[in-house]
Amino acid sequence: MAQFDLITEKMLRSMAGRTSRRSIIGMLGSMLAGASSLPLLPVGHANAAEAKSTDGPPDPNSGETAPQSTGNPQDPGDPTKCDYWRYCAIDGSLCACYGGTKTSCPPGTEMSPITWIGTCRNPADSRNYIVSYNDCCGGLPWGRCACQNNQGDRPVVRPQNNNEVTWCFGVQSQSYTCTVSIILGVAIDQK
Amino acid sequence: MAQFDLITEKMLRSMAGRTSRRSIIGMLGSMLAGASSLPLLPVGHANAAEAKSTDGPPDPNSGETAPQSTGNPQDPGDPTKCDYWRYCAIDGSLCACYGGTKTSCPPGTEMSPITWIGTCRNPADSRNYIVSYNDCCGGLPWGRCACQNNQGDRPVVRPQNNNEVTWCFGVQSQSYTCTVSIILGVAIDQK
Amino acid sequence: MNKAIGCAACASLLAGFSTFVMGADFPNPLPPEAIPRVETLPAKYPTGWAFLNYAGDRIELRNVGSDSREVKGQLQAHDSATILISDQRPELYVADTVWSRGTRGTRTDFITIYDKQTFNVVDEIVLPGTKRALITAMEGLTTFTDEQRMELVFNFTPASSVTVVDLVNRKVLGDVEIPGCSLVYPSGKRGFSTLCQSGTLLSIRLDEKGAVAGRSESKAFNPLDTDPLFTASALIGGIRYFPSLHGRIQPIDMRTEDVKVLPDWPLVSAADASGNWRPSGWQILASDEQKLLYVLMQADAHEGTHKDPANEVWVYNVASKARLKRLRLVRPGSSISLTHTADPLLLVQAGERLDVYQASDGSLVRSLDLPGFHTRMQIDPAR
Amino acid sequence: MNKAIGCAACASLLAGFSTFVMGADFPNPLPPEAIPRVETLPAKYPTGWAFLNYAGDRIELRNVGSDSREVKGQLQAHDSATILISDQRPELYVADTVWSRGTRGTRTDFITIYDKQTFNVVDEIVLPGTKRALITAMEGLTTFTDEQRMELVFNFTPASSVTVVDLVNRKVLGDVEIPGCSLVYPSGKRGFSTLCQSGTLLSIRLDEKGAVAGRSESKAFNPLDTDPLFTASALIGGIRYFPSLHGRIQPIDMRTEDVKVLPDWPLVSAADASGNWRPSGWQILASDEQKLLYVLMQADAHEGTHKDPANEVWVYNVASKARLKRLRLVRPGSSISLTHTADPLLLVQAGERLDVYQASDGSLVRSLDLPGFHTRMQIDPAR
Repeated sequence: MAQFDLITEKMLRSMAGRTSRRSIIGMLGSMLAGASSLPLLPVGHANAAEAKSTDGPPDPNSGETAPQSTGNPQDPGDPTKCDYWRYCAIDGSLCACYGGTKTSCPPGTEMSPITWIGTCRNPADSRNYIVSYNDCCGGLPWGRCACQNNQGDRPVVRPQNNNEVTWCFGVQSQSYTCTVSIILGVAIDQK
Repeated sequence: MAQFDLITEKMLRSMAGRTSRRSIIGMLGSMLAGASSLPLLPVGHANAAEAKSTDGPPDPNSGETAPQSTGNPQDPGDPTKCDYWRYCAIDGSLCACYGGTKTSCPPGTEMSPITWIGTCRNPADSRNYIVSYNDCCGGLPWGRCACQNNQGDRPVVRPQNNNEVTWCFGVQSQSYTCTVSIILGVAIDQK
Repeated sequence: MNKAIGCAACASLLAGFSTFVMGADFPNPLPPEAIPRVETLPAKYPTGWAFLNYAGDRIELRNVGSDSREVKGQLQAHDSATILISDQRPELYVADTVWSRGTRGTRTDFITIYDKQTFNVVDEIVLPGTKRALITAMEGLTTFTDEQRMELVFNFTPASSVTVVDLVNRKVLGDVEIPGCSLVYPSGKRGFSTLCQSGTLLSIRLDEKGAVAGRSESKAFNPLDTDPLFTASALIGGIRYFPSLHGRIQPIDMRTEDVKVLPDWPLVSAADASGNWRPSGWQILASDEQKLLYVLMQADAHEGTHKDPANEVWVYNVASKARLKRLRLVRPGSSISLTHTADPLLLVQAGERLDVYQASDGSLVRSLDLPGFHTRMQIDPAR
Repeated sequence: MNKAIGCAACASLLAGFSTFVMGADFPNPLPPEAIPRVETLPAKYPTGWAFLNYAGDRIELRNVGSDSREVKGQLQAHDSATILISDQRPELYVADTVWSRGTRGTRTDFITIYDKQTFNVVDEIVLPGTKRALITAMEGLTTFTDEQRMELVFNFTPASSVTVVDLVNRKVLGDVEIPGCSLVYPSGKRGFSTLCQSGTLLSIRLDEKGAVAGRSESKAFNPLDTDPLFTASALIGGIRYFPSLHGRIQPIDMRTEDVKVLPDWPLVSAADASGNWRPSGWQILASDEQKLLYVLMQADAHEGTHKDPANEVWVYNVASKARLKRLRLVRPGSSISLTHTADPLLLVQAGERLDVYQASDGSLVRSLDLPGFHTRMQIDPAR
């Protein structure tokens, strides 16, 4: 584990440090090569197509949060819904429902630089993407937009592939608030 | 208020001290005489008759807590339901749903000796009873059996008749858990 | 195992197929995404935003003015927490109480100072004596005075007092005893008024050090035995309007130290008397920039219904004391507020919904969910 | 006002009437009631009681063995809290984590010692280093060893270690580093085993001071890449049984320091292979006094379904490795446990329900509500 953590940590630290993404993907690639726990099958429940449209005003009396969209046809789906494709391995609350976005933390929270990794298939371009699930920490959690997707999740014996761990390390408070999903690149064996 | 609190406090302290109930009711009587905020009307929504029976086993798949009963025909109703007659002025959670009873606190909590007072009509004997609503404190609150009955509740300017105040005084923790209802006696002008 | 091999097989098949698809629609993959980022908020919040205080357990900043209906951010709260929103400084002030072990252990009362844009904690002011009133979050528990230089915190142990806090230098200045009185409403340039059990209003003038500089008490005007005032109020042109349980409205002029209790008037006309209409709910009334008064009204009211959700909102011109409109709600509401704009939105908390109406014509614009909400709400639209 | 008079009138009328009624039915009023009282629990809990751990946020002691379906009491919990129930001492041990300001401020990890009968806090042991693993409450985060004289707490920072706590003298004895390994399972007389990323099992023997007295590592047997073991297990006659994601069962003999990894065997026979049955859920298996093994099984399982609720419980004789029964659940379940009696009840957490079945024939006895529950449950029946 120590070794894997070193890689994960170094990778995300360096990412935070704006260094070459290539090298990161490279590192990941080698790491992933060793971990065939990453599924190459389409993510059945991540069929984001329906959850997409924002055309027309929502029913004024619906009580629902209006459908959101990424605005990018190659990144289809609603970032406030569990079935958005890149959430295929999120077990937790979606930051997009707490004042953050699919990739950013809500105001007043802190994003953990250490995290765990999943692979999700993008239904639009049929590519498998390596996704970093970063927890936002120190805010107020209360179960809004709670998702339980476990694509590629593995028992905690391999923590970097486990979504039950509170990934709030290297931050002021280790109290979990919500989770974002950041695309790191395409799974190496698909390039 | 100072005066009222003195009475309330002294009364309940002395009650806790097992002194003569008469004197307590007496004190209350004089106190209540001055406070015509105590309703003498029947408690419409405290019709406990239906909520009573425990005959027959509940539906095994109901998911409901089985109906409870006081076992006393003169004290009809289900102490785990908001419409039990003596809860006519409870705004809070019922201790009978947390491991306590209609008159006792759940394990691990502490009952506040200082409290507020209501008057509820018992549909079985048509008497108006003076009820002391004691908060249990220092435990775990989470909204099970939350009731909002406001018979005789008054704005906090008269705190001893207000059910929004956390009545956790003279206890180790002032954190609210749930509320019990203790009969102090019959409203003086009904004896 | 067999299964794993099976997967590998279909995976390679898929790979072959998907290569073709990729080429066709999206030649390039999505690029790697930005480094970790935390959202920030505008220095001046849009008028369509509002703070929703979930009974002091949780505070949510929500965009109620757009169909996106987004949550913009949240502030933690623990027990009867109240929020004050400054328009003098880029700060928010949350008065709260925690215990060192959750619901037990050492109690700490404190004001957290948040940055309005980042929601980061700027500072904290601990309130001495663990005496802050633990009462369901509502008006009168805390207030600004002295042009937001001071915050006043109501204490209840059950003895009553007020803690005076200097928000500029972030320190506690002292306490003012107010035996037999409850809650704080700003009055005069620097001071407050409080409602007393004797039916009077006690007004306290403070000096710049937060010490009592003057004290005056009104004649008794609040009939607690027969028809007490609610403690919720609406401010119109410096005059504070309190409704009574049976439907009077009581204006009090708090603009100067010389606080004046003005003549009351009825919300319900003789013509409507038969309907037994009374004010009822939690945050029971509101006012807008047009100096109109909005009151939650409940038909067939009787003893014990004064905190029930109400079916209608009645709109008054306080100058003419005339009712201008009756707005019927799509579902009974408990708390109301108005956005601070020329053409305001009427916000109505109704069970697990926040219904947003056009105040002008009472039409429902949208309805937001309040998941898991089962207590009382205090609504604070952005200024 | 008029209304008030009206009331007074009808009140006196009623008074007249009710006097008659009283005389008729109940000549005497209900007596004044007892002085303030707090409930206590029996020294030995009935076997029909169980602790329900709501993902470490809240712990509830519930009577699941009777149609009263009562809540008997609750213990507060904050973050990934786990409970150990002693049958050597009248105590409960809850390992928990709090922050001085709710979700921020100074972090404290601690074990609260509760009296089993009063639920009062007897004592508290603070765990140093703020390193306790914050992982959804589950088996392996804490355990007893040394006949309940010691508690072991798994730490994750993300470096792995185990804190050894003396529960008798209520003090921390020290830490054991377990790099690359996770969770703690009691093994031998005084020690533990832990699952390592290399696929091995590391076993640590402790001396009476909690220091490492011996250390042995198994050969690699846990294929993390292809078919890893779940971390949930069931204990039968000192042998611990771990299911794998694809449906093997792996027995490990942890009775002595000389821990033995025994041959695995399949839960799914060739005949059933087509159904793609796999273990799935959270607290995924249980055992009873008859040495039967109960496993939550899910049809049409595939990648990512290993924590989904399962439709059936399959019952095995671990001696013969034969499946004895298939129990169909009234609704898919995520966590199961068995009461500790000759004729046990099968407890199944299924969404916001706790379904109680007769283990012998799989008939539903009752179903309890779990209001507001939306995460994962750990069930601990009373012993």
